[in-house]
Amino acid sequence: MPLTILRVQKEPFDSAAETAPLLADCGDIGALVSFTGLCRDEGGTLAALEIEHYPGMAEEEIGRVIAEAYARWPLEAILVIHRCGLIHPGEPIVLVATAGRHRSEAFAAAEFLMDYLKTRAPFWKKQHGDAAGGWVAAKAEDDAAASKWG
Amino acid sequence: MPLTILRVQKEPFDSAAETAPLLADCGDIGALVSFTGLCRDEGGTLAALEIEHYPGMAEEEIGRVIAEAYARWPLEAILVIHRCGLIHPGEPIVLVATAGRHRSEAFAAAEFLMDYLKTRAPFWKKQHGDAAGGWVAAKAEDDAAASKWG
Amino acid sequence: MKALYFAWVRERVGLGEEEIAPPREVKSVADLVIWLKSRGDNYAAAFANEKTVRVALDRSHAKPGALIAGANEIAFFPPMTGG
Amino acid sequence: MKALYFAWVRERVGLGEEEIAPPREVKSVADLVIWLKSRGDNYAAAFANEKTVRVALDRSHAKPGALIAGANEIAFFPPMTGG
Repeated sequence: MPLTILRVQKEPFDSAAETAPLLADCGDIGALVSFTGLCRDEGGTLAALEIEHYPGMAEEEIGRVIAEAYARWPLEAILVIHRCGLIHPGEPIVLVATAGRHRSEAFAAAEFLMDYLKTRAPFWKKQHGDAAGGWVAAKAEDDAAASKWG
Repeated sequence: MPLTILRVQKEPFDSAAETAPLLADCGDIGALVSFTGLCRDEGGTLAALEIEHYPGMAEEEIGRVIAEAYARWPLEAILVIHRCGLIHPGEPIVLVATAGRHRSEAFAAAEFLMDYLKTRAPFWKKQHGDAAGGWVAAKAEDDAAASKWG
Repeated sequence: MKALYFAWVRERVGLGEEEIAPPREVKSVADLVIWLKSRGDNYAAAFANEKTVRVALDRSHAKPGALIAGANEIAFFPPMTGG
Repeated sequence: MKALYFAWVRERVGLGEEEIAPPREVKSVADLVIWLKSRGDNYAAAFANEKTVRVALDRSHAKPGALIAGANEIAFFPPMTGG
């Protein structure tokens, strides 16, 4: 049985500490890939990022994306943590980690999870600050990244 | 100036603690990708892995691979730690981490670094244990993975 | 059924959720959007550019042609920008 | 010049490094391999399948056709299996 950890939370997290459980039973794990998405300060113009989400659907949709990743690649563990609420520059926003026997599948699954989370998980970013302001627009490149997985 | 950390060492390392410096000056960093390669127990048949390396050339070759990654992608930081000597199942062998503004370049560079380290850095694995034994043969799939970067 | 609005759709409509009772002839998501737009300027503004508004039926992404019969919850929101 | 041997090349040759002084007509890496093989069964065994032995000249990967003139250090080893 693969290990799945999935949380949506307001609190900051420690990427390092969060991925440790994935290696707790690590006899067969040869590769651990982790991705941390962080809040940039946008050249000092961003005071904070506010992330609105759809409670319930956010967890369900991330769960569907994780199930899809398990169906595509033989993995031992997947972790997804996504924050909501107010986030300051330098703080983590999202953590995705994948563990498996080989690096190719761990890398592919981590990138797939991020591409799908970006375009399918119901979260919306609003910028607070000087120059920056308002809702962040979805990027065409994110749609392109997600569509490459077919 | 991007931050580069490069070490070849006998001692185990803590992936989590090692990647922290990459985010120390994190105003412009939106993405951190880390890859940890671990020693599998091969179904309980592996007692230990012994990694021989070419001192001097190992560091130089990893340095050339890092320089190539900086030339290909706009990154803020790259870290590579590779162990040598005796390694036991469950212990980390290699850590590669990349930090930059966007996830696509951080993912690509981390995968590129691993593919190139596998085929270019002068390290050789020998297996100690019951069924396993002798020098690990290079894999055609590793050559194929490295050649895809052109 | 319960209607939910998020991000700038929520701000334009002016509320986060409400109970709605569309008439029987409103069958698809697209029908429901037309009906909502007829309810006031705030809805008309929220759905001014219909193609940029995404929909979820009972917490799963849905297309404009999807039928709403039987759904308990419908949500409207801009393209996602999480991750 | 200094010759280094690693992994199973080292085991077959029977030593990790040595000073070598090939004759003047040995110009390329390939020439040097032929000359080394003539020095004994241990070298012949190490280079039995020449294509699987990789070479570095002064700590940079080199091809069989590379010229050895001026190099201080040459290393022979199997395909790398690190990472």
